[in-house]
Amino acid sequence: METGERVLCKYAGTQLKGTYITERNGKAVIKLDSGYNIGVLHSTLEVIPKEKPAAPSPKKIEQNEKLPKLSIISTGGTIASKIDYRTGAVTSQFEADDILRAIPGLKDIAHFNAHVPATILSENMTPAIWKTLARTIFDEINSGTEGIIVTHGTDTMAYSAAAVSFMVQTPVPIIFAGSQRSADRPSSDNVMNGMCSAAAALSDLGEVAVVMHATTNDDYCAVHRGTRVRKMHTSRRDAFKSMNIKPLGIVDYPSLDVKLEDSVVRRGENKAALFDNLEENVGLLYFYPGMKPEVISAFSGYKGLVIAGTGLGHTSSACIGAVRDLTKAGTVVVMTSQCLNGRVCDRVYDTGRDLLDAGIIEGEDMLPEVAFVKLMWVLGQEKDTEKVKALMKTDLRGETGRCTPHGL
Amino acid sequence: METGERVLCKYAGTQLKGTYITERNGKAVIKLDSGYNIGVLHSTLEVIPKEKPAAPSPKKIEQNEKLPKLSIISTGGTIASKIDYRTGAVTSQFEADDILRAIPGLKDIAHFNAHVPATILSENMTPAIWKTLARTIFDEINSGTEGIIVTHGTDTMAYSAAAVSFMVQTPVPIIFAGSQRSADRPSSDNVMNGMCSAAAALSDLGEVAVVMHATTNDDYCAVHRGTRVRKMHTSRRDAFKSMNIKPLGIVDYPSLDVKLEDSVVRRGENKAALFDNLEENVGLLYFYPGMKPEVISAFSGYKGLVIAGTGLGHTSSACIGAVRDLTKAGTVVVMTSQCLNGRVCDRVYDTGRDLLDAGIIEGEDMLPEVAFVKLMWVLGQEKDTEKVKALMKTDLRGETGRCTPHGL
Amino acid sequence: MDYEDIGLMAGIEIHQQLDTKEKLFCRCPTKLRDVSEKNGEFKRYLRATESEMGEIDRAAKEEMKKQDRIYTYYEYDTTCLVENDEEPPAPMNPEAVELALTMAKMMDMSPVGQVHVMRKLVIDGSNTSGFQRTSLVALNGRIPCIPGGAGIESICLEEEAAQRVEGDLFSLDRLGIPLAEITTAPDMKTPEQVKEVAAYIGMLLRSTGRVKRGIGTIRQDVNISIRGGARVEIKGVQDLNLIDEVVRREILRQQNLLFIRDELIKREASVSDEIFDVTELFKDTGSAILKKAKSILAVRLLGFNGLVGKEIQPGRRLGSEMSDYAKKCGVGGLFHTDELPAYGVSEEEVIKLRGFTNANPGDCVILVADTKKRAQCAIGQILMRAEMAFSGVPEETRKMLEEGSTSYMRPLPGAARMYPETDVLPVDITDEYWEELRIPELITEKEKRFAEEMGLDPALAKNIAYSVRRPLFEIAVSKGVKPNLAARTLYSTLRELKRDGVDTVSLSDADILEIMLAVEAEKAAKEAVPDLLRAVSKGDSVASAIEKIAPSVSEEELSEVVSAVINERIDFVKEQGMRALGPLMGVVMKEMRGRVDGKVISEALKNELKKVL
Amino acid sequence: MDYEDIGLMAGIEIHQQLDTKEKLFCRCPTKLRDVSEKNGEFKRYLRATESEMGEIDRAAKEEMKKQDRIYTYYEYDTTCLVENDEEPPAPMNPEAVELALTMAKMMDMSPVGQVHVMRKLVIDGSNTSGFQRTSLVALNGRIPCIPGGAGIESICLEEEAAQRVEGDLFSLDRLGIPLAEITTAPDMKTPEQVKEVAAYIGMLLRSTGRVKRGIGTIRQDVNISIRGGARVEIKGVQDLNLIDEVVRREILRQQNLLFIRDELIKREASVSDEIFDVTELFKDTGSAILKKAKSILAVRLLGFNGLVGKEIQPGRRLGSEMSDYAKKCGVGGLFHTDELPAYGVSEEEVIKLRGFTNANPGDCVILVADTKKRAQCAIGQILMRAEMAFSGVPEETRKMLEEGSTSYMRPLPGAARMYPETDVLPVDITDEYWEELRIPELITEKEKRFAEEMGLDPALAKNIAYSVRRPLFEIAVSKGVKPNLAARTLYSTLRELKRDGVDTVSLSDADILEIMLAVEAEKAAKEAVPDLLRAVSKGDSVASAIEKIAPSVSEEELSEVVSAVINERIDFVKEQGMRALGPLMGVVMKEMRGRVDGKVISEALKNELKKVL
Repeated sequence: METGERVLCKYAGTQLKGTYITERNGKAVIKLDSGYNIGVLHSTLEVIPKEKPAAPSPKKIEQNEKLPKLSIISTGGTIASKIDYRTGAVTSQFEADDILRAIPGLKDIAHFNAHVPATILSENMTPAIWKTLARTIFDEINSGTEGIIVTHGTDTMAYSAAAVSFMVQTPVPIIFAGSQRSADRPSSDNVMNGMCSAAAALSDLGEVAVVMHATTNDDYCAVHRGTRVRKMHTSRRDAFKSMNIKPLGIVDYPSLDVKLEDSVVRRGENKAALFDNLEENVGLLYFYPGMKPEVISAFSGYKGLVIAGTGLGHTSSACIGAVRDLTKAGTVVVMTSQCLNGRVCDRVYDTGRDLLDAGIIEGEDMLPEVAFVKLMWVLGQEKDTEKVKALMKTDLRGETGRCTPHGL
Repeated sequence: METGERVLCKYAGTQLKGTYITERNGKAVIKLDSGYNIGVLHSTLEVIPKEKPAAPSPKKIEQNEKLPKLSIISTGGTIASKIDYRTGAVTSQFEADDILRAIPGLKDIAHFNAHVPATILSENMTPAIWKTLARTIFDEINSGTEGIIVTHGTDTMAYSAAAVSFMVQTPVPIIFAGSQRSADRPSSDNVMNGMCSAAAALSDLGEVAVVMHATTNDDYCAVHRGTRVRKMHTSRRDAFKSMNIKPLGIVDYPSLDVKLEDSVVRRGENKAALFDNLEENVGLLYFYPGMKPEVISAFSGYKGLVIAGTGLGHTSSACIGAVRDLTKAGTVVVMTSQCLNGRVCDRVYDTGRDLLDAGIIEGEDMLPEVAFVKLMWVLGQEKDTEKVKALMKTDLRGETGRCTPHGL
Repeated sequence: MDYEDIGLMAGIEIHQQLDTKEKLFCRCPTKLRDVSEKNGEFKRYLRATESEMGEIDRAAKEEMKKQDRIYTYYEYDTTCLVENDEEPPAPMNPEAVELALTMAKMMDMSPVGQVHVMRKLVIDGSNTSGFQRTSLVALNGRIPCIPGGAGIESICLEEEAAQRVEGDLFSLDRLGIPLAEITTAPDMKTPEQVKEVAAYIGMLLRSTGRVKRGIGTIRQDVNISIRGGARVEIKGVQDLNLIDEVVRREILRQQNLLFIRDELIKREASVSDEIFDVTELFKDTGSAILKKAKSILAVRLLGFNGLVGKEIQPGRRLGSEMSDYAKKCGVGGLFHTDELPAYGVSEEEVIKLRGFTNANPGDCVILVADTKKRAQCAIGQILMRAEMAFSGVPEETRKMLEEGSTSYMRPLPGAARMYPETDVLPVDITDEYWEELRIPELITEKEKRFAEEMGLDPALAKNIAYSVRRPLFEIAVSKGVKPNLAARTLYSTLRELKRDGVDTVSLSDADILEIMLAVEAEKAAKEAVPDLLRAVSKGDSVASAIEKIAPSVSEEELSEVVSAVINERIDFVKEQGMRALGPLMGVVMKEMRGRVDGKVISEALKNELKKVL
Repeated sequence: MDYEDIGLMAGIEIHQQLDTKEKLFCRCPTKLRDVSEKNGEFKRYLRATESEMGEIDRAAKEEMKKQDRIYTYYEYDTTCLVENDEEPPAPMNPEAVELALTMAKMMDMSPVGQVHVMRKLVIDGSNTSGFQRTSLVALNGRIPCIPGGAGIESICLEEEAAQRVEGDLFSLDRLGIPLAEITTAPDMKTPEQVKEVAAYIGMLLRSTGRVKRGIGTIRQDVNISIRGGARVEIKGVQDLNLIDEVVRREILRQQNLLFIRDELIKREASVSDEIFDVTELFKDTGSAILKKAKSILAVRLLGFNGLVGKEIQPGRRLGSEMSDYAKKCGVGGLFHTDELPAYGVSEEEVIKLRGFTNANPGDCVILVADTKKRAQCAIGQILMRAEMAFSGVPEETRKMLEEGSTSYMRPLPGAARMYPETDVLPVDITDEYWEELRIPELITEKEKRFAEEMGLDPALAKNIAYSVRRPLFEIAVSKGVKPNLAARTLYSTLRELKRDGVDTVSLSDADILEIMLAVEAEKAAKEAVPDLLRAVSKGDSVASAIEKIAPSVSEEELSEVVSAVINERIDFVKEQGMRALGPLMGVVMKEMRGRVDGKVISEALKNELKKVL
């Protein structure tokens, strides 16, 4: 039986009309005409011939060419999710155009050009897709777009925003947006996030940013720098938080007023440039008490490794030998902290000094994930180890600051 | 030359008297009589015989036996740190008694019994030391103490608090305390944290908790449940935060008033019991985009592995095979989220369902670090895989909740 | 009225809150809180989404007319991120599934092989997600309460919605409490049968002993149609005693709408879609509403004169129906010439209006006053409803008003508002599971058994059988409490204490049981039960209450008291002999203040009297 | 006074803020903010800690007497977690190290081989950490300004403390600005020499062009002792003109204290440690302070009568010294019988007090009023200071008062308050590094060069050499601006504009330079410079200012103007001949409003006149 076929279900002494949906755990799932799905034995079903309804054909979205031009680049994610009938779960299979259907308000504020370089669940994001994404964005910038919205699953959105931050030098806003509650529910955050992203993409910003709910209310979105943002909750709307800096600004909803901090990079400050080389042979390792040195040695042969150490950036003394072996063999090892907030400082305690001696680079106040992406990128740009070290400690895209601000 | 020897430094046309401290980068470090240290060539120094001053012998601390009895168990850490002359850095070499000297107020609120099962920098904490620590604590409880203060380095304090939470069932408060700013500075947080810990250890609490600054001010400490706390800043005083629940209470400073939430386990609710078996062959793995399956396979042979996945608890699809191989071979794999806040739910997306199918256990709303410690402990108690799985999903020490509270 | 003649068909839907420990899709308790106990709040918008089939439900579309309503939700210490729509739902509560299936089995239904949770679009704000989770768990049963029995089409297990505090403000404590929705076939042929079926199902549900009790915990919806009319669903009939009246009034309404239809056709009436801006006309009006309005629009219903104002149900006219439709746009209502001049609108203004709009005397003119945007929306709704009048009765969901009349809520929802809840895995109902489900005894059977087997007075038997404390009654009896003591304590005594202002709700089953067992163990006299309950309700433990109020009395003590009482009245005793027993009983009873059972005192008195006489 | 005779030895310490881009131990700018710009605050306690040698410093101990003071700190957008004592310090700012070593080299000092950063205990709240980070960078130099020269003992590189706003409230913007501390040997023999050395060092530091300027950016401490006296350090002499007076007054103070010492010994005076609670005695007193005090304590200084009230310095008595010591306990001050009756205390009360305390006429009674705890603490301090009077002059750190007298701050700190800053790695100073350090030209040399080589007027040469804009002057000259134009613009013109209320601070070096270069390129007349500066200070760009005020004038245009002026006055011209040049100059200049240089006009006029005549 095929999905969408009309069926008659003879069961429990009644005859129920419905539509065949899928098979699940050995049962046939049918949607009754009352709207309910039930799972029944296949043997209870009879196909009703010729009653298969035509799938409603969605109307083409009319766009207003007089409005400013924005680009929507879709990689998948729940801002544009649909149900997968195989597992019954939500997957990302929309085309970017469908976002305009899901968020009708968008077409009143801009004229959109859409690209779909990938349709993946964001946990399947890879450096290879980052390259494609970066190139797509770069081409759009060159074609004269006012701003870019990248729709992206929230799982790895922060990693991708960091990757694009390094790979694309941009004169226009590149806004990552997603939704924590899928687009198939009336309460989805996709509408507000989408509208606020468009407002941010038209704003005076000249950076890569993530624009998502700032609170659990539908009141305003925060604009987070792509190299300073982290998903800090599995499911809440306000999961994304700026780490170690204040957000770059906010977008009020529904007014869509954009307020940016004085310190942000402005539209047009940078010229467009693409640096899409990445060294993919880089790892990220989370230290834990009792870790065996072999866990570190498993990364031998890697070009780079970021360690999320404890506190100011430590591993156990027992692991330092393995770290030294890695650096001696040419792996660039960067130390960050699993505290996530604050700055690594390996000059204060014995272990830190020993780690410095073993060749690690202090990752300053970079997030482990951002240091990981940056290391891929730096190793993709530069082969000389000393230059790599210097670049890792230099602020390139706002990913690290010379001072750690108080009061966050 | 020995540390403490009196020397005459002939340099720059003058003769400076001082005390020899150590050697550093090929130079002799001397403390001039003005108090300044300088590094000079060894050749400029002459020993002044017989002028070596006797090290001042610290007075013995007098304790008031009429006050309630508390136990201080020291493992090291900056609440009791001293300078290491070898590297010039701060190390933990105090004995527990020195804490009473560092925090004179303590002796006015209790009569202390001190134990020093370890003097380590906390990044060197191991499961083996946890066992010793748990036994020491258990013995103290049996000897009738009113409460326990464990002084601990902040790097791995949360891990240790979780470990002791599982290993020791306690009728009295077991309070972990440390300091983020070392005891050798007038601004150290050790005094306030120490005093508040003592107040918490005398309170009506019947749980393992971490008591540290709640804000950057010297105004009050938060009481965090040992299985719900995480170090969230490398260096700030208020680095420790309760995750996914509110703190158990606060201790006001300097009044030392303790306010506990209604929901806390009370003093005497549980009987003392020791469960000090730990399966040490357990790992913790942080997933990242583009992770090679081999990184997961490196844990084959482990009894348990906790993965900190993305979002609701995901790895890339490419990694699922490696996870399946591990579970088939008998490794218990628990999924947690690198978001840290919120609950893992692998029923929503395809990848999650595939991971469930590959045999992972959802770690609910447990912190990755806590799940890691709990898995060690559960595997130490129980060999049957189904029972291990059930225990991992059951709330044993407040480490997971059936509902995720709003408003944190 | 000959209901068969008019072709009455009626069915009901019963929504019953289940008394489970936890909610249906999270692990929060199913406890209600007072609004003053809220400990947080948040605000959200809701938007209709397309179903899996690519359509937007018509009911949802209607709600969307009130654009950009922001809903506020109160949070409590008993609610969590699932109610907040900030966390995926937990698996369906097995306790609720088991209870719903038990109900199904009691009604002779067949379970579905695999229960799928659906999302039913509800964007009136009562669900934070914008949908209600619901699942069809069993099909096709029958109950025997009316001649020929009534078919039970389905039982669904749903989550309860958030409680509306006021306007667009909701309380999250109720959201997610499991709800059984039982839908009958349209088998009822008279208003009285509707009432009987509703009462029977209510009894049946309560027989499980695991449903919520009290106001709002059970709600009936009624589906009614007559020949030539249409299916209309009336929501939220909470009072069983009104249900037949509701049916009668709906019959009346449908008959009147059919009459209007026929009249309109006869008159060759029609609806003019020409819209007149008449704001200027009313700039000096005596009507406050019209005077302050930014925009007043008018339309003509040609040939409708007199029909818009015609009563179709007590207190309801065709105009009221149109007004209900118009209100969906946020306006306060409408004026029509059938009711004017009135409400401050003068005769002269009506004439001017009719002149301005070119209305004939047979036409009715309708006015709407509000902002231009809202008034335009409302006019559209009014024209739509006016057109519907030509086909008689629209299919609608309606809301019961106080006396049993109804007002329009929204169109009947279609299948398009249902789509799968993908966050919850389906639950397989195996044959073994179904077989093992135990059917509880019906309350009606219990009532009989309590009277016949336990010897309770029939009225008391009925009362205790229907009582909330009935499960406790059965436990108490099984533990050796005499049925009469148990029934009187749990029904009569508690009732009286409550009437006296005692906080009987705070009395736990365990405490009440302990008191009754103490009586049976002769540690307290049954006369002391009210005082004991009173003390415990104030926070005493049972043991301390017994100690204070009814300390066990030694035989010695009792005989001392008895002797004293007799000796003080020795002349009377000598005079009356054993007849003194009665009067003396009262004196001793008072002296012992319930500490000793009456029978024991009587025995002791008898013995002592015998000695003395 | 014969200073040699009294054995005067004086040295100074100079604290100079360095004008580096970033702070010494973090990367924040060295900018000061207004208190109103604070964007956060926090509160902390500080406690004295033991040094690495196991001692607590005596100065720190004294501060600890004011127990549990909570300090408040204001944060700014220019401060970070390092100032908050919430993050380990960054490595020492290499720019600051280089600058301090340059200063050392200018004073012919030797650098230390390895610079170690120390923590110097300071728990008065001015350092969030409770210590000031300081490092000894060079030793043993000499400067030539007084006969025989003055030895420079050391130069330390320190972090500046937080600025006290008021009480225990501090502003974090200043904390961490690099500070060079230059300590001379006690080589100065007269007050005037002290002033000369201080002035010379100030000049030397400013010669680097990289030190902060303005109020509070340089502070002098003076160390003074006379024979028989003791070493006293006077802090915070900000006005160089007062420094000799401070020295003179300290000499006077030490002489008077020695006199008191001798007198006490002669009188066989002593200090009684018996403390009297005299609170009751003053319950009806006319002194508001005493009346409201919870506790009033008294002690007797036997044989001190008259000496406590003796003036030892203008405005200061021995009693003032005791009062300073007492204030460390938080009390407001003290009363002593040498000054009573007064301040509302009556003659009668003094008699009662003397009676109550059994004081002899030769004794002095001291009163302290406050809480009991504070008063007791204060009495202890007073007794301690009274005992010190028997040995003359205590070693102290003192604070300068407005006119040059001083008050007690704390004991001289010892070595115990120094311990290593373990969070900062030592810095090796290699021979190569030292060799390569370039010594800047001294301002005195510049002054000479500007006058002699550049031909500036000597006064202007001096002014510009000492001016903040001197580096710009040198740059301008090197870029071709004539020294005279540059000097007048940068010194005289800016000064005048400032006097006229122009915001000269907002004028950037680049803009001023651009204007001067425009004059040299004859794009603007030098007469237009003030107007141009004025315009730019208001926000105009230099280009647009020139365009508006001094658009370049073509020769043609000029000659037209000149011709017109001459033709209008042709009679006068004919009459006066070339003598008309002077008067006509003024007219043309006015016409051209600074758009053309005077010389050019003069030339053009001459030519035109010649033609006409």
